[in-house]
Amino acid sequence: MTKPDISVNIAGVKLNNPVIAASGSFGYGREYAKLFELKELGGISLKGMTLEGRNGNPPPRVAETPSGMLNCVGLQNPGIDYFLENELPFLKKQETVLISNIAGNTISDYCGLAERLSETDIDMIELNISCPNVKKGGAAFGTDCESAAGVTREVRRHCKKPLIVKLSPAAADITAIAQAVEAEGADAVSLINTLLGMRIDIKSRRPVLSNNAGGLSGAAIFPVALRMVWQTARRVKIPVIGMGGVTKWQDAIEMLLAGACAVQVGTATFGDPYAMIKIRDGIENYLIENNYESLCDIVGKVIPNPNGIL
Amino acid sequence: MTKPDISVNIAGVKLNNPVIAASGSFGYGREYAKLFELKELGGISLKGMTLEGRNGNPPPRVAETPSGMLNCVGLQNPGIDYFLENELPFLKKQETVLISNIAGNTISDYCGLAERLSETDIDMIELNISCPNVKKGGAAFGTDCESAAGVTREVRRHCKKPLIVKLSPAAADITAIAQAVEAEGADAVSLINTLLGMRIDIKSRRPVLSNNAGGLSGAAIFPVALRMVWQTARRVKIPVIGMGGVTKWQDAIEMLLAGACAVQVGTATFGDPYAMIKIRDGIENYLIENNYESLCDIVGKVIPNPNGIL
Amino acid sequence: MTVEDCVIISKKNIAKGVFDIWVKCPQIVAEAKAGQFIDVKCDNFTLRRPISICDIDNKKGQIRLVFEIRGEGTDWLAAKNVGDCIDLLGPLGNGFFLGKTDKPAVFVGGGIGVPPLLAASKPFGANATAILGFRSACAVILKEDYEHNGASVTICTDDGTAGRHGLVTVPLEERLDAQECAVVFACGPKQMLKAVARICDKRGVMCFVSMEERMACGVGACLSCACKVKYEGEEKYFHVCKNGPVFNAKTIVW
Amino acid sequence: MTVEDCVIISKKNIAKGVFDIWVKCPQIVAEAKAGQFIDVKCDNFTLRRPISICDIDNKKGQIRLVFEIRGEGTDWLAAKNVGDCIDLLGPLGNGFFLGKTDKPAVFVGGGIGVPPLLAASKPFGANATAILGFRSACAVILKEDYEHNGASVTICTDDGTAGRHGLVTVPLEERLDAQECAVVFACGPKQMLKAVARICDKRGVMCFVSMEERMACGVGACLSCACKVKYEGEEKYFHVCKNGPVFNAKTIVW
Ligand SMILES: Cc1cc2nc3c(=O)[nH]c(=O)nc-3n(C[C@H](O)[C@H](O)[C@H](O)COP(=O)(O)OP(=O)(O)OC[C@H]3O[C@@H](n4cnc5c(N)ncnc54)[C@H](O)[C@@H]3O)c2cc1C
Ligand SMILES: Cc1cc2nc3c(=O)[nH]c(=O)nc-3n(C[C@H](O)[C@H](O)[C@H](O)COP(=O)(O)OP(=O)(O)OC[C@H]3O[C@@H](n4cnc5c(N)ncnc54)[C@H](O)[C@@H]3O)c2cc1C
Ligand SMILES: Cc1cc2nc3c(=O)[nH]c(=O)nc-3n(C[C@H](O)[C@H](O)[C@H](O)COP(=O)(O)O)c2cc1C
Ligand SMILES: Cc1cc2nc3c(=O)[nH]c(=O)nc-3n(C[C@H](O)[C@H](O)[C@H](O)COP(=O)(O)O)c2cc1C
Ligand code: FES
Ligand code: FES
Repeated sequence: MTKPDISVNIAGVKLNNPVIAASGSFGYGREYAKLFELKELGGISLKGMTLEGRNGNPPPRVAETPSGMLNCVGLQNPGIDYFLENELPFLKKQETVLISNIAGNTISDYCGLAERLSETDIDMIELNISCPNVKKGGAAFGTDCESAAGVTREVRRHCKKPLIVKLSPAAADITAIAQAVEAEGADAVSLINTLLGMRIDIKSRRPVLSNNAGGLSGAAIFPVALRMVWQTARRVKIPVIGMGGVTKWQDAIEMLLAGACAVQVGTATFGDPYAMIKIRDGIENYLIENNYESLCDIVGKVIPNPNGIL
Repeated sequence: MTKPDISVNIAGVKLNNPVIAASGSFGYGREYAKLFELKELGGISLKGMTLEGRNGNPPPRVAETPSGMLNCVGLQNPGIDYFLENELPFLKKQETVLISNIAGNTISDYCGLAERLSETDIDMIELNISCPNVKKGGAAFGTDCESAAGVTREVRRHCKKPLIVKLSPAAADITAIAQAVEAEGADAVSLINTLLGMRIDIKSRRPVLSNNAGGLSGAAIFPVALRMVWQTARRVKIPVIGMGGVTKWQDAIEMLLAGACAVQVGTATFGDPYAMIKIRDGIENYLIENNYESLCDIVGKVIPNPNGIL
Repeated sequence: MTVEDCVIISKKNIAKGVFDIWVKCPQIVAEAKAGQFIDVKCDNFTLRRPISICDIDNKKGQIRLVFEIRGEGTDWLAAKNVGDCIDLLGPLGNGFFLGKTDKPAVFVGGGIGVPPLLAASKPFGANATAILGFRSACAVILKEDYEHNGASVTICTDDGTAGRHGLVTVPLEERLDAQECAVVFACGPKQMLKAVARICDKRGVMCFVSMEERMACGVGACLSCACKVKYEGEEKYFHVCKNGPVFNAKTIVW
Repeated sequence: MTVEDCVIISKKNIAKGVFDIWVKCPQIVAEAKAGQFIDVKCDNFTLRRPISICDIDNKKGQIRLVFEIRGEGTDWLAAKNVGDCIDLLGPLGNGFFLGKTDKPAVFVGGGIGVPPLLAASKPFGANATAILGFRSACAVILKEDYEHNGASVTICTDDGTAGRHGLVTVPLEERLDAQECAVVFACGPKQMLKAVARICDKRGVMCFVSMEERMACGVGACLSCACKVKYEGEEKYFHVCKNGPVFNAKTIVW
């Protein structure tokens, strides 16, 4: 039997497979390149980048939770100049799709980043309007339609690369945000970023995280992410990249059935650095076992109950 | 040493301890009464009640998720008449605080329920404006301030019992809803109800739940619940009852430190029917080991980082 | 009903993915009846897993559970060994209403629906006829156990590799048409139960079915395991864990 | 760096809640150096647990881990027995930069910070002085192991039940003031490390500290395990798993 086609085309960019490393979990790829070749991945969404370098929040920056974790890294990154000079050359050689995840305090920060990245070998830009761990920018842009539309509109004007907008689950209605950014020219949406959570150390009585609260990721949030992906995929015509708790290949299949054309995997990599490779192989096997030729045979093919609440 | 005082007073009602069975997980108490005496509990929030009996959603109504579960029971209940005649007499004898969780399609449904229950031996009323599993009413009232305030205002007029309003985590800002219902005379708020989630059966390609989506509960949501309880407790003066994923006594202590004066426990009971008893004992032991005299020594006593994001 | 820590006394792998265990649980045994079930706590899972009581040994204070690996929970259970402890909640639900055991009764089981009927067939001795359906010869289980209890057993397989080729419904109809039968007890896939119910209904034979539904509490508190039944002229959701798992087939809205 | 399934070869309970295990991991051993750590996958936990390499047996392809039960993950690990497999990611981080091992060196360990220094002390033989602090006599671990490697060992306890009464800092100052010392290696509670760093700084003695921070990836990708250091005149967050766990004490912003 011929192998099924697990490649996917998102806004004109071809990914060899639908499994992408989620921003912030994979750095700039160097570390995990010691364990496997990065071209095994469909793509890498790089650590959130800002114009100027950022130091991020003080430690502790992580806490474990049932089937999940909290983080408040706070967009630590060396800034675009350092990135272009010291990291991009390495990444270019990896033969995988490179997605720049960008963040800013102001719309002009975002535009500046998009403009400069447009002149580079980056394949796509992911507009992060959903980081819960920084006071300015981040999620502030992602929770109401007007701001989300506004930043997308401006960035679109400066961005010559395919533009993905990464959505926040904190929005009252994530599908409305998705529609708003689609209307402003986003080429795709990715969702979800983390949910805001907290843990308290009952010995010290202090929050475990330096920032008091942080972003909840991992398997715990999968059902919420899946629901949002499904809702969103039915409302927009642009591709939807699903993420949030994808840990096993079965989770990825659920996301694809719900309408995601690709998945991002973050937290699962911490427990198992090979999680993404296993997910990719599991997707391929599922297609083979069900005699499907390509991902098109499953993307969005969930059969909902017409009388269901959603 | 004298035992610490773990009783708590909510809006004039005294609970022997701060552990309450969450609505929907404990029915009308009869079943678990076979395992332990119900007076061991601080109170019971009874299964959501409507004026007329409701049949609820078709099966399947539950799905397991990592460290959690989804349900779409859909407020199945026999209606208030049946309850008053056949269930309340049994409950009255149990020497525990009885909280009626009420739901409706319209404001007048809620008012009718509150009015009738005001004439009974029910101790408190919990206004459920946060059920994600029904099309009308439920969460529709709980996600914007105006509706939440509106229904609280009207019910307050008809309700002679202490009134708890149960909040939905789907609100864009749960603290705003809390403040809105406080302003309309709510005596306490309880939070959180379930988050909306979904699972898909990858063999049948159908959603696991008949309703497509359902409410996510259990340990998975604890960090989100804790964050919301903490945020809310700092914004309102009325008591906050914390719930969402409380599974171990340590979780309850975190909730109390965050500002909850009591906790409700739902999903944990399914895995361990004695979970609430263990949580109660764990709270008592924590007080003893730390030489505290009463719950007042811990409620709201978390020490946040002043530079934190929240 | 009680929560009991139970030691696994014996364990056999009786077919591919199917395990047969005896566990020591004197408190549960003290109340247990054929047709009831227990709810197994599986480490690190939120929900317990319901498994029917297949057999009861009152003297030894043990119950027998026969289960198939269907997913993560049953996989966890299958990894437990003799000497390990499992936490069971039970007995749950109502057992079979056996009626007069000196009258002929037919037991119709399909696949993993075969074990829940075993204990019920015992008191009927030679009055029991067991019609047991499986996918294939390699999936046949408990044949000797039914025979040991005195039942005359007919095996059916989907692929004809053992016993009769085809569904259990054909031998059931033959049996009912040939001889008197006071009651039929059935457990298995919903489609099978529905067919059995229709066959019995046509002939005016009393029929009890053991239903399955996804559960959370297992005790009747959470209202998860809904099953639609006709009740006082209306269609209502009853609950498999509390009102069942055994229902009079006539009441079920299929 | 590799992910390896490792069999536990031996296991000892060397103090209350403290376990000493040797695991077979030839691939990790092939790269491992004193001062590095591995990250243990604990079933049903999202995050791995970092444990320092206490000793390395190149011939047998084994590493030694000494750990204390501090919470759920280490509790899970402590329940593993000889013959069980654990999944390790490693070796991670940078080892100690030992310098010239024919010069005198002092090793200052506090509590569960004692094991991570053991392998580093080995090549120093009799040039090593180990000053090891514990809560109490019953918590003293690895004294014989350090002595076996040739080090002269001073034990301190908080309650005076063994060795000297009080903190490790007093004997450290005495030692530094009495004899020459090329370098100090320290691991233990942050307050202890800070004090040790100050003592060394005052005397111009090179000091390396092994730091701890909560981790997610363990490899440098997620930027969780931040540690503030002075770098090119600025204060920056470096990462314990990648840039450490061993840092030149001078660079740390305490
Ligand atoms: C009253 C009753 C008696 C049963 N008796 C037996 C028996 O004797 N032997 C046996 O092998 N099986 C029996 N089952 C089915 C058994 O409960 C399921 O196979 C088991 O729950 C699957 O769990 P899992 O974790 O392996 O599968 P998963 O698919 O991973 O389970 C996911 C969730 O779905 C639930 N679920 C999945 N399948 C079923 C099912 N068929 N019925 C109810 N819940 C399900 C699980 O309990 C769990 O909550 C019985 C079910 C019921 C309701
Ligand atoms: C580089 C390094 C080397 C270490 N070497 C050793 C060693 O050799 N022996 C030993 O006993 N311990 C060592 N520790 C500490 C050990 O990692 C923690 O005790 C362990 O992670 C606690 O996990 P838990 O699940 O038992 O505790 P929990 O408190 O339940 O853990 C909750 C979360 O917090 C993290 N955490 C808790 N305490 C610490 C800590 N002190 N440092 C880092 N993360 C923590 C856990 O990893 C987990 O993610 C080391 C830590 C680091 C960073
Ligand atoms: C440690 C950590 C850092 C993250 N940093 C970023 C980031 O810089 N930009 C971003 O858009 N998302 C960031 N995220 C969110 C993830 O990309 C992803 O949306 C989220 O973790 C849910 O996916 P998961 O459950 O697979 O981890 C981060 C997540 C984690 C755990
Ligand atoms: C099966 C089930 C039924 C529920 N029914 C109700 C209900 O009728 N009314 C209500 O206010 N909340 C209901 N809830 C929500 C719980 O009361 C609680 O808010 C939620 O489950 C979070 O708590 P937990 O994680 O401890 O379960 C239900 C939850 C479950 C799991
Ligand atoms: S499982 Fe809770 S009512 Fe049946
Ligand atoms: S733990 Fe990920 S960078 Fe250190």
